[in-house]
Amino acid sequence: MEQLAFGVLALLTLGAGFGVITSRTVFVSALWLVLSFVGVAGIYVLLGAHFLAVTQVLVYVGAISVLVLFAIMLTRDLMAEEHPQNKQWVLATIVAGSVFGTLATIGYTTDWALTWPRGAAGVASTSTETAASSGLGSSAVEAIGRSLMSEHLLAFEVVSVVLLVALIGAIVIARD
Amino acid sequence: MTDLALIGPYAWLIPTFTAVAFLVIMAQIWTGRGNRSSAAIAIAGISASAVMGVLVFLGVMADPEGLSHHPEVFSRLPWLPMGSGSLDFGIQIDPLSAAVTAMVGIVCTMIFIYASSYMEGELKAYTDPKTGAVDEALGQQRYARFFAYVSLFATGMLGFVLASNLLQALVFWEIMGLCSFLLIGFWYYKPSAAAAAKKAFLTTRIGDMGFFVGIMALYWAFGTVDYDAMLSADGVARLAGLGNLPGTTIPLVTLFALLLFGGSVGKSAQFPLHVWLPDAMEGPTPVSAMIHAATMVSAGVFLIARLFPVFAALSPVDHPSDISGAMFVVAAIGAFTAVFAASIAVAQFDIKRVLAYSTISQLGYMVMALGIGAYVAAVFHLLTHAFFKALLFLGSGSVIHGVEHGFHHDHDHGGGHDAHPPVGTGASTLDPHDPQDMRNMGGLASRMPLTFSTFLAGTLALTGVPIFAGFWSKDEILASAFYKAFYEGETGLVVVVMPLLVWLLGTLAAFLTAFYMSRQVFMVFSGKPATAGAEHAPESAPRMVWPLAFLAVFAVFLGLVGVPEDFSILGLEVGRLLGGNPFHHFMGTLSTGSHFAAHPFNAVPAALSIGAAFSGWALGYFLYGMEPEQARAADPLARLGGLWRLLNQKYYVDEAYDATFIRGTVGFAGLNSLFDRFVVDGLVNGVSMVSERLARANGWVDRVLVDGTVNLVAYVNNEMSRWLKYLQSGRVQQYLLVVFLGLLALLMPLVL
Amino acid sequence: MSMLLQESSAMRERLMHLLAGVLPEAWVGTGVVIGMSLLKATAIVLVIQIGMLYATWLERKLIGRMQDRLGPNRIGKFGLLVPFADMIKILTKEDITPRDAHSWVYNLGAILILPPALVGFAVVAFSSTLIAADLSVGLLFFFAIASTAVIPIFMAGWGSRNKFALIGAMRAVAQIVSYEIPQVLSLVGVLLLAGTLSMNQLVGSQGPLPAPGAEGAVLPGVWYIFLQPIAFVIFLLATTAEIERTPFDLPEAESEIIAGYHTEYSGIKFGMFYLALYFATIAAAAVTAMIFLGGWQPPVPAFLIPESGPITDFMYNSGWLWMTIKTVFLVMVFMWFRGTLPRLRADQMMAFCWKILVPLSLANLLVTGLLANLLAPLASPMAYLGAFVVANAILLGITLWAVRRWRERGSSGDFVFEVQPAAAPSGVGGGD
Amino acid sequence: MTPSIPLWWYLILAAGLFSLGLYGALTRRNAVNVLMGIELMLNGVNVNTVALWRYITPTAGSGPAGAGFGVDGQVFVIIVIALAAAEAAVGLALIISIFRARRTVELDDFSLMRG
Repeated sequence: MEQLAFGVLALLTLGAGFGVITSRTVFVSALWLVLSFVGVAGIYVLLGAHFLAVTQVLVYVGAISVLVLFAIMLTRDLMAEEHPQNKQWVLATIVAGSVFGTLATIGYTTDWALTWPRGAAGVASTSTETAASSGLGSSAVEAIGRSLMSEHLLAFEVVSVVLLVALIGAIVIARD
Repeated sequence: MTDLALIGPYAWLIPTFTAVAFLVIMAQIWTGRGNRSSAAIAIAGISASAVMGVLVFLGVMADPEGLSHHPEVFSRLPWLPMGSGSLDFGIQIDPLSAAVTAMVGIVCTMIFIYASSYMEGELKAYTDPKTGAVDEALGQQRYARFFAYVSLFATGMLGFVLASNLLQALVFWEIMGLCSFLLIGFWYYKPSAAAAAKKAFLTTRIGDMGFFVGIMALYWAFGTVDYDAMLSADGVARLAGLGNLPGTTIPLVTLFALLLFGGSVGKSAQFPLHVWLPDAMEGPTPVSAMIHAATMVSAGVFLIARLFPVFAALSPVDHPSDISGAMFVVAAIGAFTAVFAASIAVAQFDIKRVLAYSTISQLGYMVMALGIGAYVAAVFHLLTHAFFKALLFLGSGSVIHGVEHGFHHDHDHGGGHDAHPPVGTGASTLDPHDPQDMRNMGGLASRMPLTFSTFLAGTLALTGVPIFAGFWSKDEILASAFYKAFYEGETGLVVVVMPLLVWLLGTLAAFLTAFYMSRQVFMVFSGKPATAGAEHAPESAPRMVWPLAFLAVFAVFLGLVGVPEDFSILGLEVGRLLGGNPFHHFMGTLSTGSHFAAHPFNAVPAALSIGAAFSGWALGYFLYGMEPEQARAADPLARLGGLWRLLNQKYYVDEAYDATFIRGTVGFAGLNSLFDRFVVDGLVNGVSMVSERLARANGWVDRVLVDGTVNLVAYVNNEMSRWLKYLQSGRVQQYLLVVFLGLLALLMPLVL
Repeated sequence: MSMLLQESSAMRERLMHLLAGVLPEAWVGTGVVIGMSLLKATAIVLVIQIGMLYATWLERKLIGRMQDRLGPNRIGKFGLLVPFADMIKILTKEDITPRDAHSWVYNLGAILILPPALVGFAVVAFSSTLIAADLSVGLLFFFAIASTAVIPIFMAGWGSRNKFALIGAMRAVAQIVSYEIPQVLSLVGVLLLAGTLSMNQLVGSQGPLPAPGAEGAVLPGVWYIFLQPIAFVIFLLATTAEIERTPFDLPEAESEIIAGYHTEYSGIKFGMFYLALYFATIAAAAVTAMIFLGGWQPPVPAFLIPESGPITDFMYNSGWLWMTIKTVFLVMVFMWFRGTLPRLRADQMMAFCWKILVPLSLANLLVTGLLANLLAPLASPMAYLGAFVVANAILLGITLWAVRRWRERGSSGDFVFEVQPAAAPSGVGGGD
Repeated sequence: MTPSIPLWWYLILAAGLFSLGLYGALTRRNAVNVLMGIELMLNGVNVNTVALWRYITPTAGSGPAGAGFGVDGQVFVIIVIALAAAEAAVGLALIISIFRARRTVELDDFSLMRG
């Protein structure tokens, strides 16, 4: 069952990603992008990070894609199809391909010190009961909130400031 | 009696009041609305401080010994956190600081009130002496500025007295230095005033350098400059245990003490550095009064008194008054200064100058008293002297005021009175319009009765005529010197000869004091007026006279708090009234816990000093009182010839300094310039000539070899860059590509 | 439908037997899960479908009455069959795809417009037991889904290759993205008080009856509309904008841009948008009811509910009834808006969002946070109520005062809705 | 949920996303497209993070006891997402302003810095 779900989602994600980089129309590739975002959200669900999934949808699908689409609307003559790739696409294919090869090999050959499925202390059974009291599944919201407000407070604050700066900066830059 | 626990926590207000006054007046000036009200503000500030000071003083009376032993430090706040502890900013309250604070408060209040009337000349439109341009407002601004300065001055003194550690003390000490500079040079458009200000500043600066170095040395050696850490019994013990200066037999503590003493030598104008004080007369008279009586010069003595345990560190605790090396120096300088200055005062004509030298000699008195360990007597004299010297200065100011008005009244030649006061040189050459020259006065007793009576009271006090304040304090100093010399069992040069010396010189100084003061009184007040100015001199305004009267009361009666218990009837009476020798009881304990035994009264020194005083008066009357007119016309002492000139020219000290230091510096500079011109320049030229030759040689090398190489390099670069420039395409994506190529180069080894 | 969900366990058994015959062992579990989800979904969609049909009918009736008309009254009694007639009409229309349109995007847009509106219902609790998926992030989930609605709109606008469609899409997206901010911000206050994101817990926290799995009655135990009136108003307005209903229906402003992003659509594709609009309306109404009007909670104070007995049972089982009533009421409120309020100008719409709603919701959040902290010790509903009502009243007062000041200064007249014949397309003067 | 999926599946998926994004960022002419590529790369990284958290350090950030599942991985990803949002906003703003100035978003035309 899970393999099935993963297969579908992986196919969705990667296929959409492929669409992003190949489609001749910017708008369409933006749509592909949205699709692959959704796929990633699904992957998060598989990994038991429901809150992340929701966030992914909210932020990437709901916000970033909209930004992208707006940018397209504001910068393109709309239906224009152009030759999407520039001259260095051959070299790029090699580089990207070998990066993928490297990462994949590393990911596959490395003997990861897995604590799950073998299960670390207290993690062995990840049924919904234990999950309810933990950072797993959809009940992670509270845990995440506490963590953000306690041990990751600094990062939290810094990111907030960065967001504020980006907000103001974007307005200043884009204002004519 | 107020309770110190109640009043103490608010003691920080004492310097704050005046500081606030200063700030307010400054604000007035900046906003251009300084005027009479400024004086009111200043007076309000200082009188508030005075009231607080008196309250604190009363509070201290509850338990003087205890407080002397363990001074209370109120409103500590960490100020300079350094290394181990932090240097706290605190208000230290013990009998010494309390008494001096009260004195300063009262005297300064009087001076301020006096000044508010005395300085009114400033209120007139200000005419620039050089350009003659008239500024309506500036006069008022200057009037306000004066009171701002004096307020700050008072702040400095009060803060200094109440400071709880040396560094804090130094801060306020320097504030005082600044203010003295500003005030002495208040009429900066008078070259003499400007010069005097500079002189005062620089001279005291020499002493301050010693003071500052002393503080740093103390901190280095001792780790703290907090009074209560430094002056407590064990603190002093540690100081004494510091050992000797490496390679010498001089104990470190003695060295520190002497360095710190340098500060007081500067501030209270002891012998080598006394020269600034007489010139400080260039400032407005109230300022002179402040500097001489209440603040500046007392600060120096106060410093020694405050640090007395350090000076006495090497003498046994039960005998804090034994003379240590440091104290020996102090005593010597003090004694010398006392006689030295007194002798100069004898031959001065400028009324204020006489008083100035008298101040110096009185300070010498205090210093030498401290030097022989007569701590109580010294402080006692410090207090009494502050009152009657302030009285005398204000009195002289009132006299000058009057005489000047007399001149104006006689024939109105322009200018305000003190706005352009003629320079009181006091030189033997007589300027018939100098309102400060005693030879232009005379017969003022009838014309300025109040001034006369108060001035007389001050003089009697100063000359140590019995019953008057000065007598008791001065006599106590002489008495304790005498007692040390003959009754305390120790032997040895330092311990016996020094007190003896001090006693003899002190008596001599007392005689001289009586003489020159009587001379002054007779020259100024007796006989017929010498000039029109004296002829028409009116009595001063009440706001100037009443402070005199007030101070006169103190000048007369303050001494009674220090009457020796076993002094004949009076002492017993006072003792019965105030309980023993109240001042001695009040001041007699040190922060080390050691107590000064009050010496039993001895008739010999008392008789001698009384004798000296009266003989001084007698001589004065004989020379000047019989027919003052011709005494004014030709000073009888002039018959002394050379000695007279020597005294009149103040032993040519200034000239000596001029000849040695200043000329010396100039001459040295000239020498240097010669050296420059011939030796250095010669060298330089030679070098340049040689290097020119070399350069010619180099030139050839340059042209052929170096340039060749350079051009070659340039050429190579050029050719290379012609090819390499294609690498920088300005295409972000290309760069990114390269970046990831590099990344791959790093990652590949991991997989392969 | 309630049957369907409540007996879902029995259903699962039956389904498993049924599948066991067809599928290999390994896949049965999967099949059951998928099957059950499908069944649930179908059930929901059916109900919503019917609800939607009669929502259209209701809207016509209401608007008709408001405009002194009878509204539909021919087909069937009270025109009850009109919706079906419409459906038939729409289905039988020709299905056009413009020649220059980007056919994929164009058609996909029409299809994808539905899911965002529908999926939201997954977390809607029709009663304490009647909820498809009681996610503990339910609320967030709802808004995440709702926020994806902009994508199909964009697709429609861009795909149909029509200036008006594009402009409509841009407007719609700008509006939706902007109004999401006050919408969510106004909720944060409520979440602060409720301390949960799960719909059921949220509802349970504001009524006499506890939510299943929640121990005891949870504070504050009052409908949040009383605790957060200002938040409610903000949320209602923002939601109206989110679902592009009047007065925020600029994207379809027929007098300016024909029909906005679905100008080019006809037949069932247009029907899709039509459906989506009403689905969104109902969903919004349902969520609003759950957040602010205490969802399936009976509108009776706790002390009126006895320990046991028929009344209690009724109260516990009649959640769906209350929920339906409240939802319908809110739907009618939306329609009432449409019947009365004129359409805003684009700039007014934006200014209203950014210059009034956002600051106000931030202020409300601040106040709520402060109060929630201060009142934490005294944990009685009444205390909460009093304090919050007062606070909100003050806040409202300040806001109105500020708005008036701005109007007087005219510094930001752009969100002052005075009559502007030139620009106000509906020709009706605005009332603020 | 029983872990029937080996970790490396996720890792390879992440690698794929990353490489696709990289290719896009490297080759697309349109600046907006490049930005999309970067977003894809970020997503790849996020997937990687979450997977590794889930499989290797699931208990990280679950409080002192270390019992139950932690949230560190998720928190990191959330932070990354926030940064991605900021980056997208600024980047697109830049693109728009550049477009205003140059009437183009072709990266190849932005080569003022060519040597």
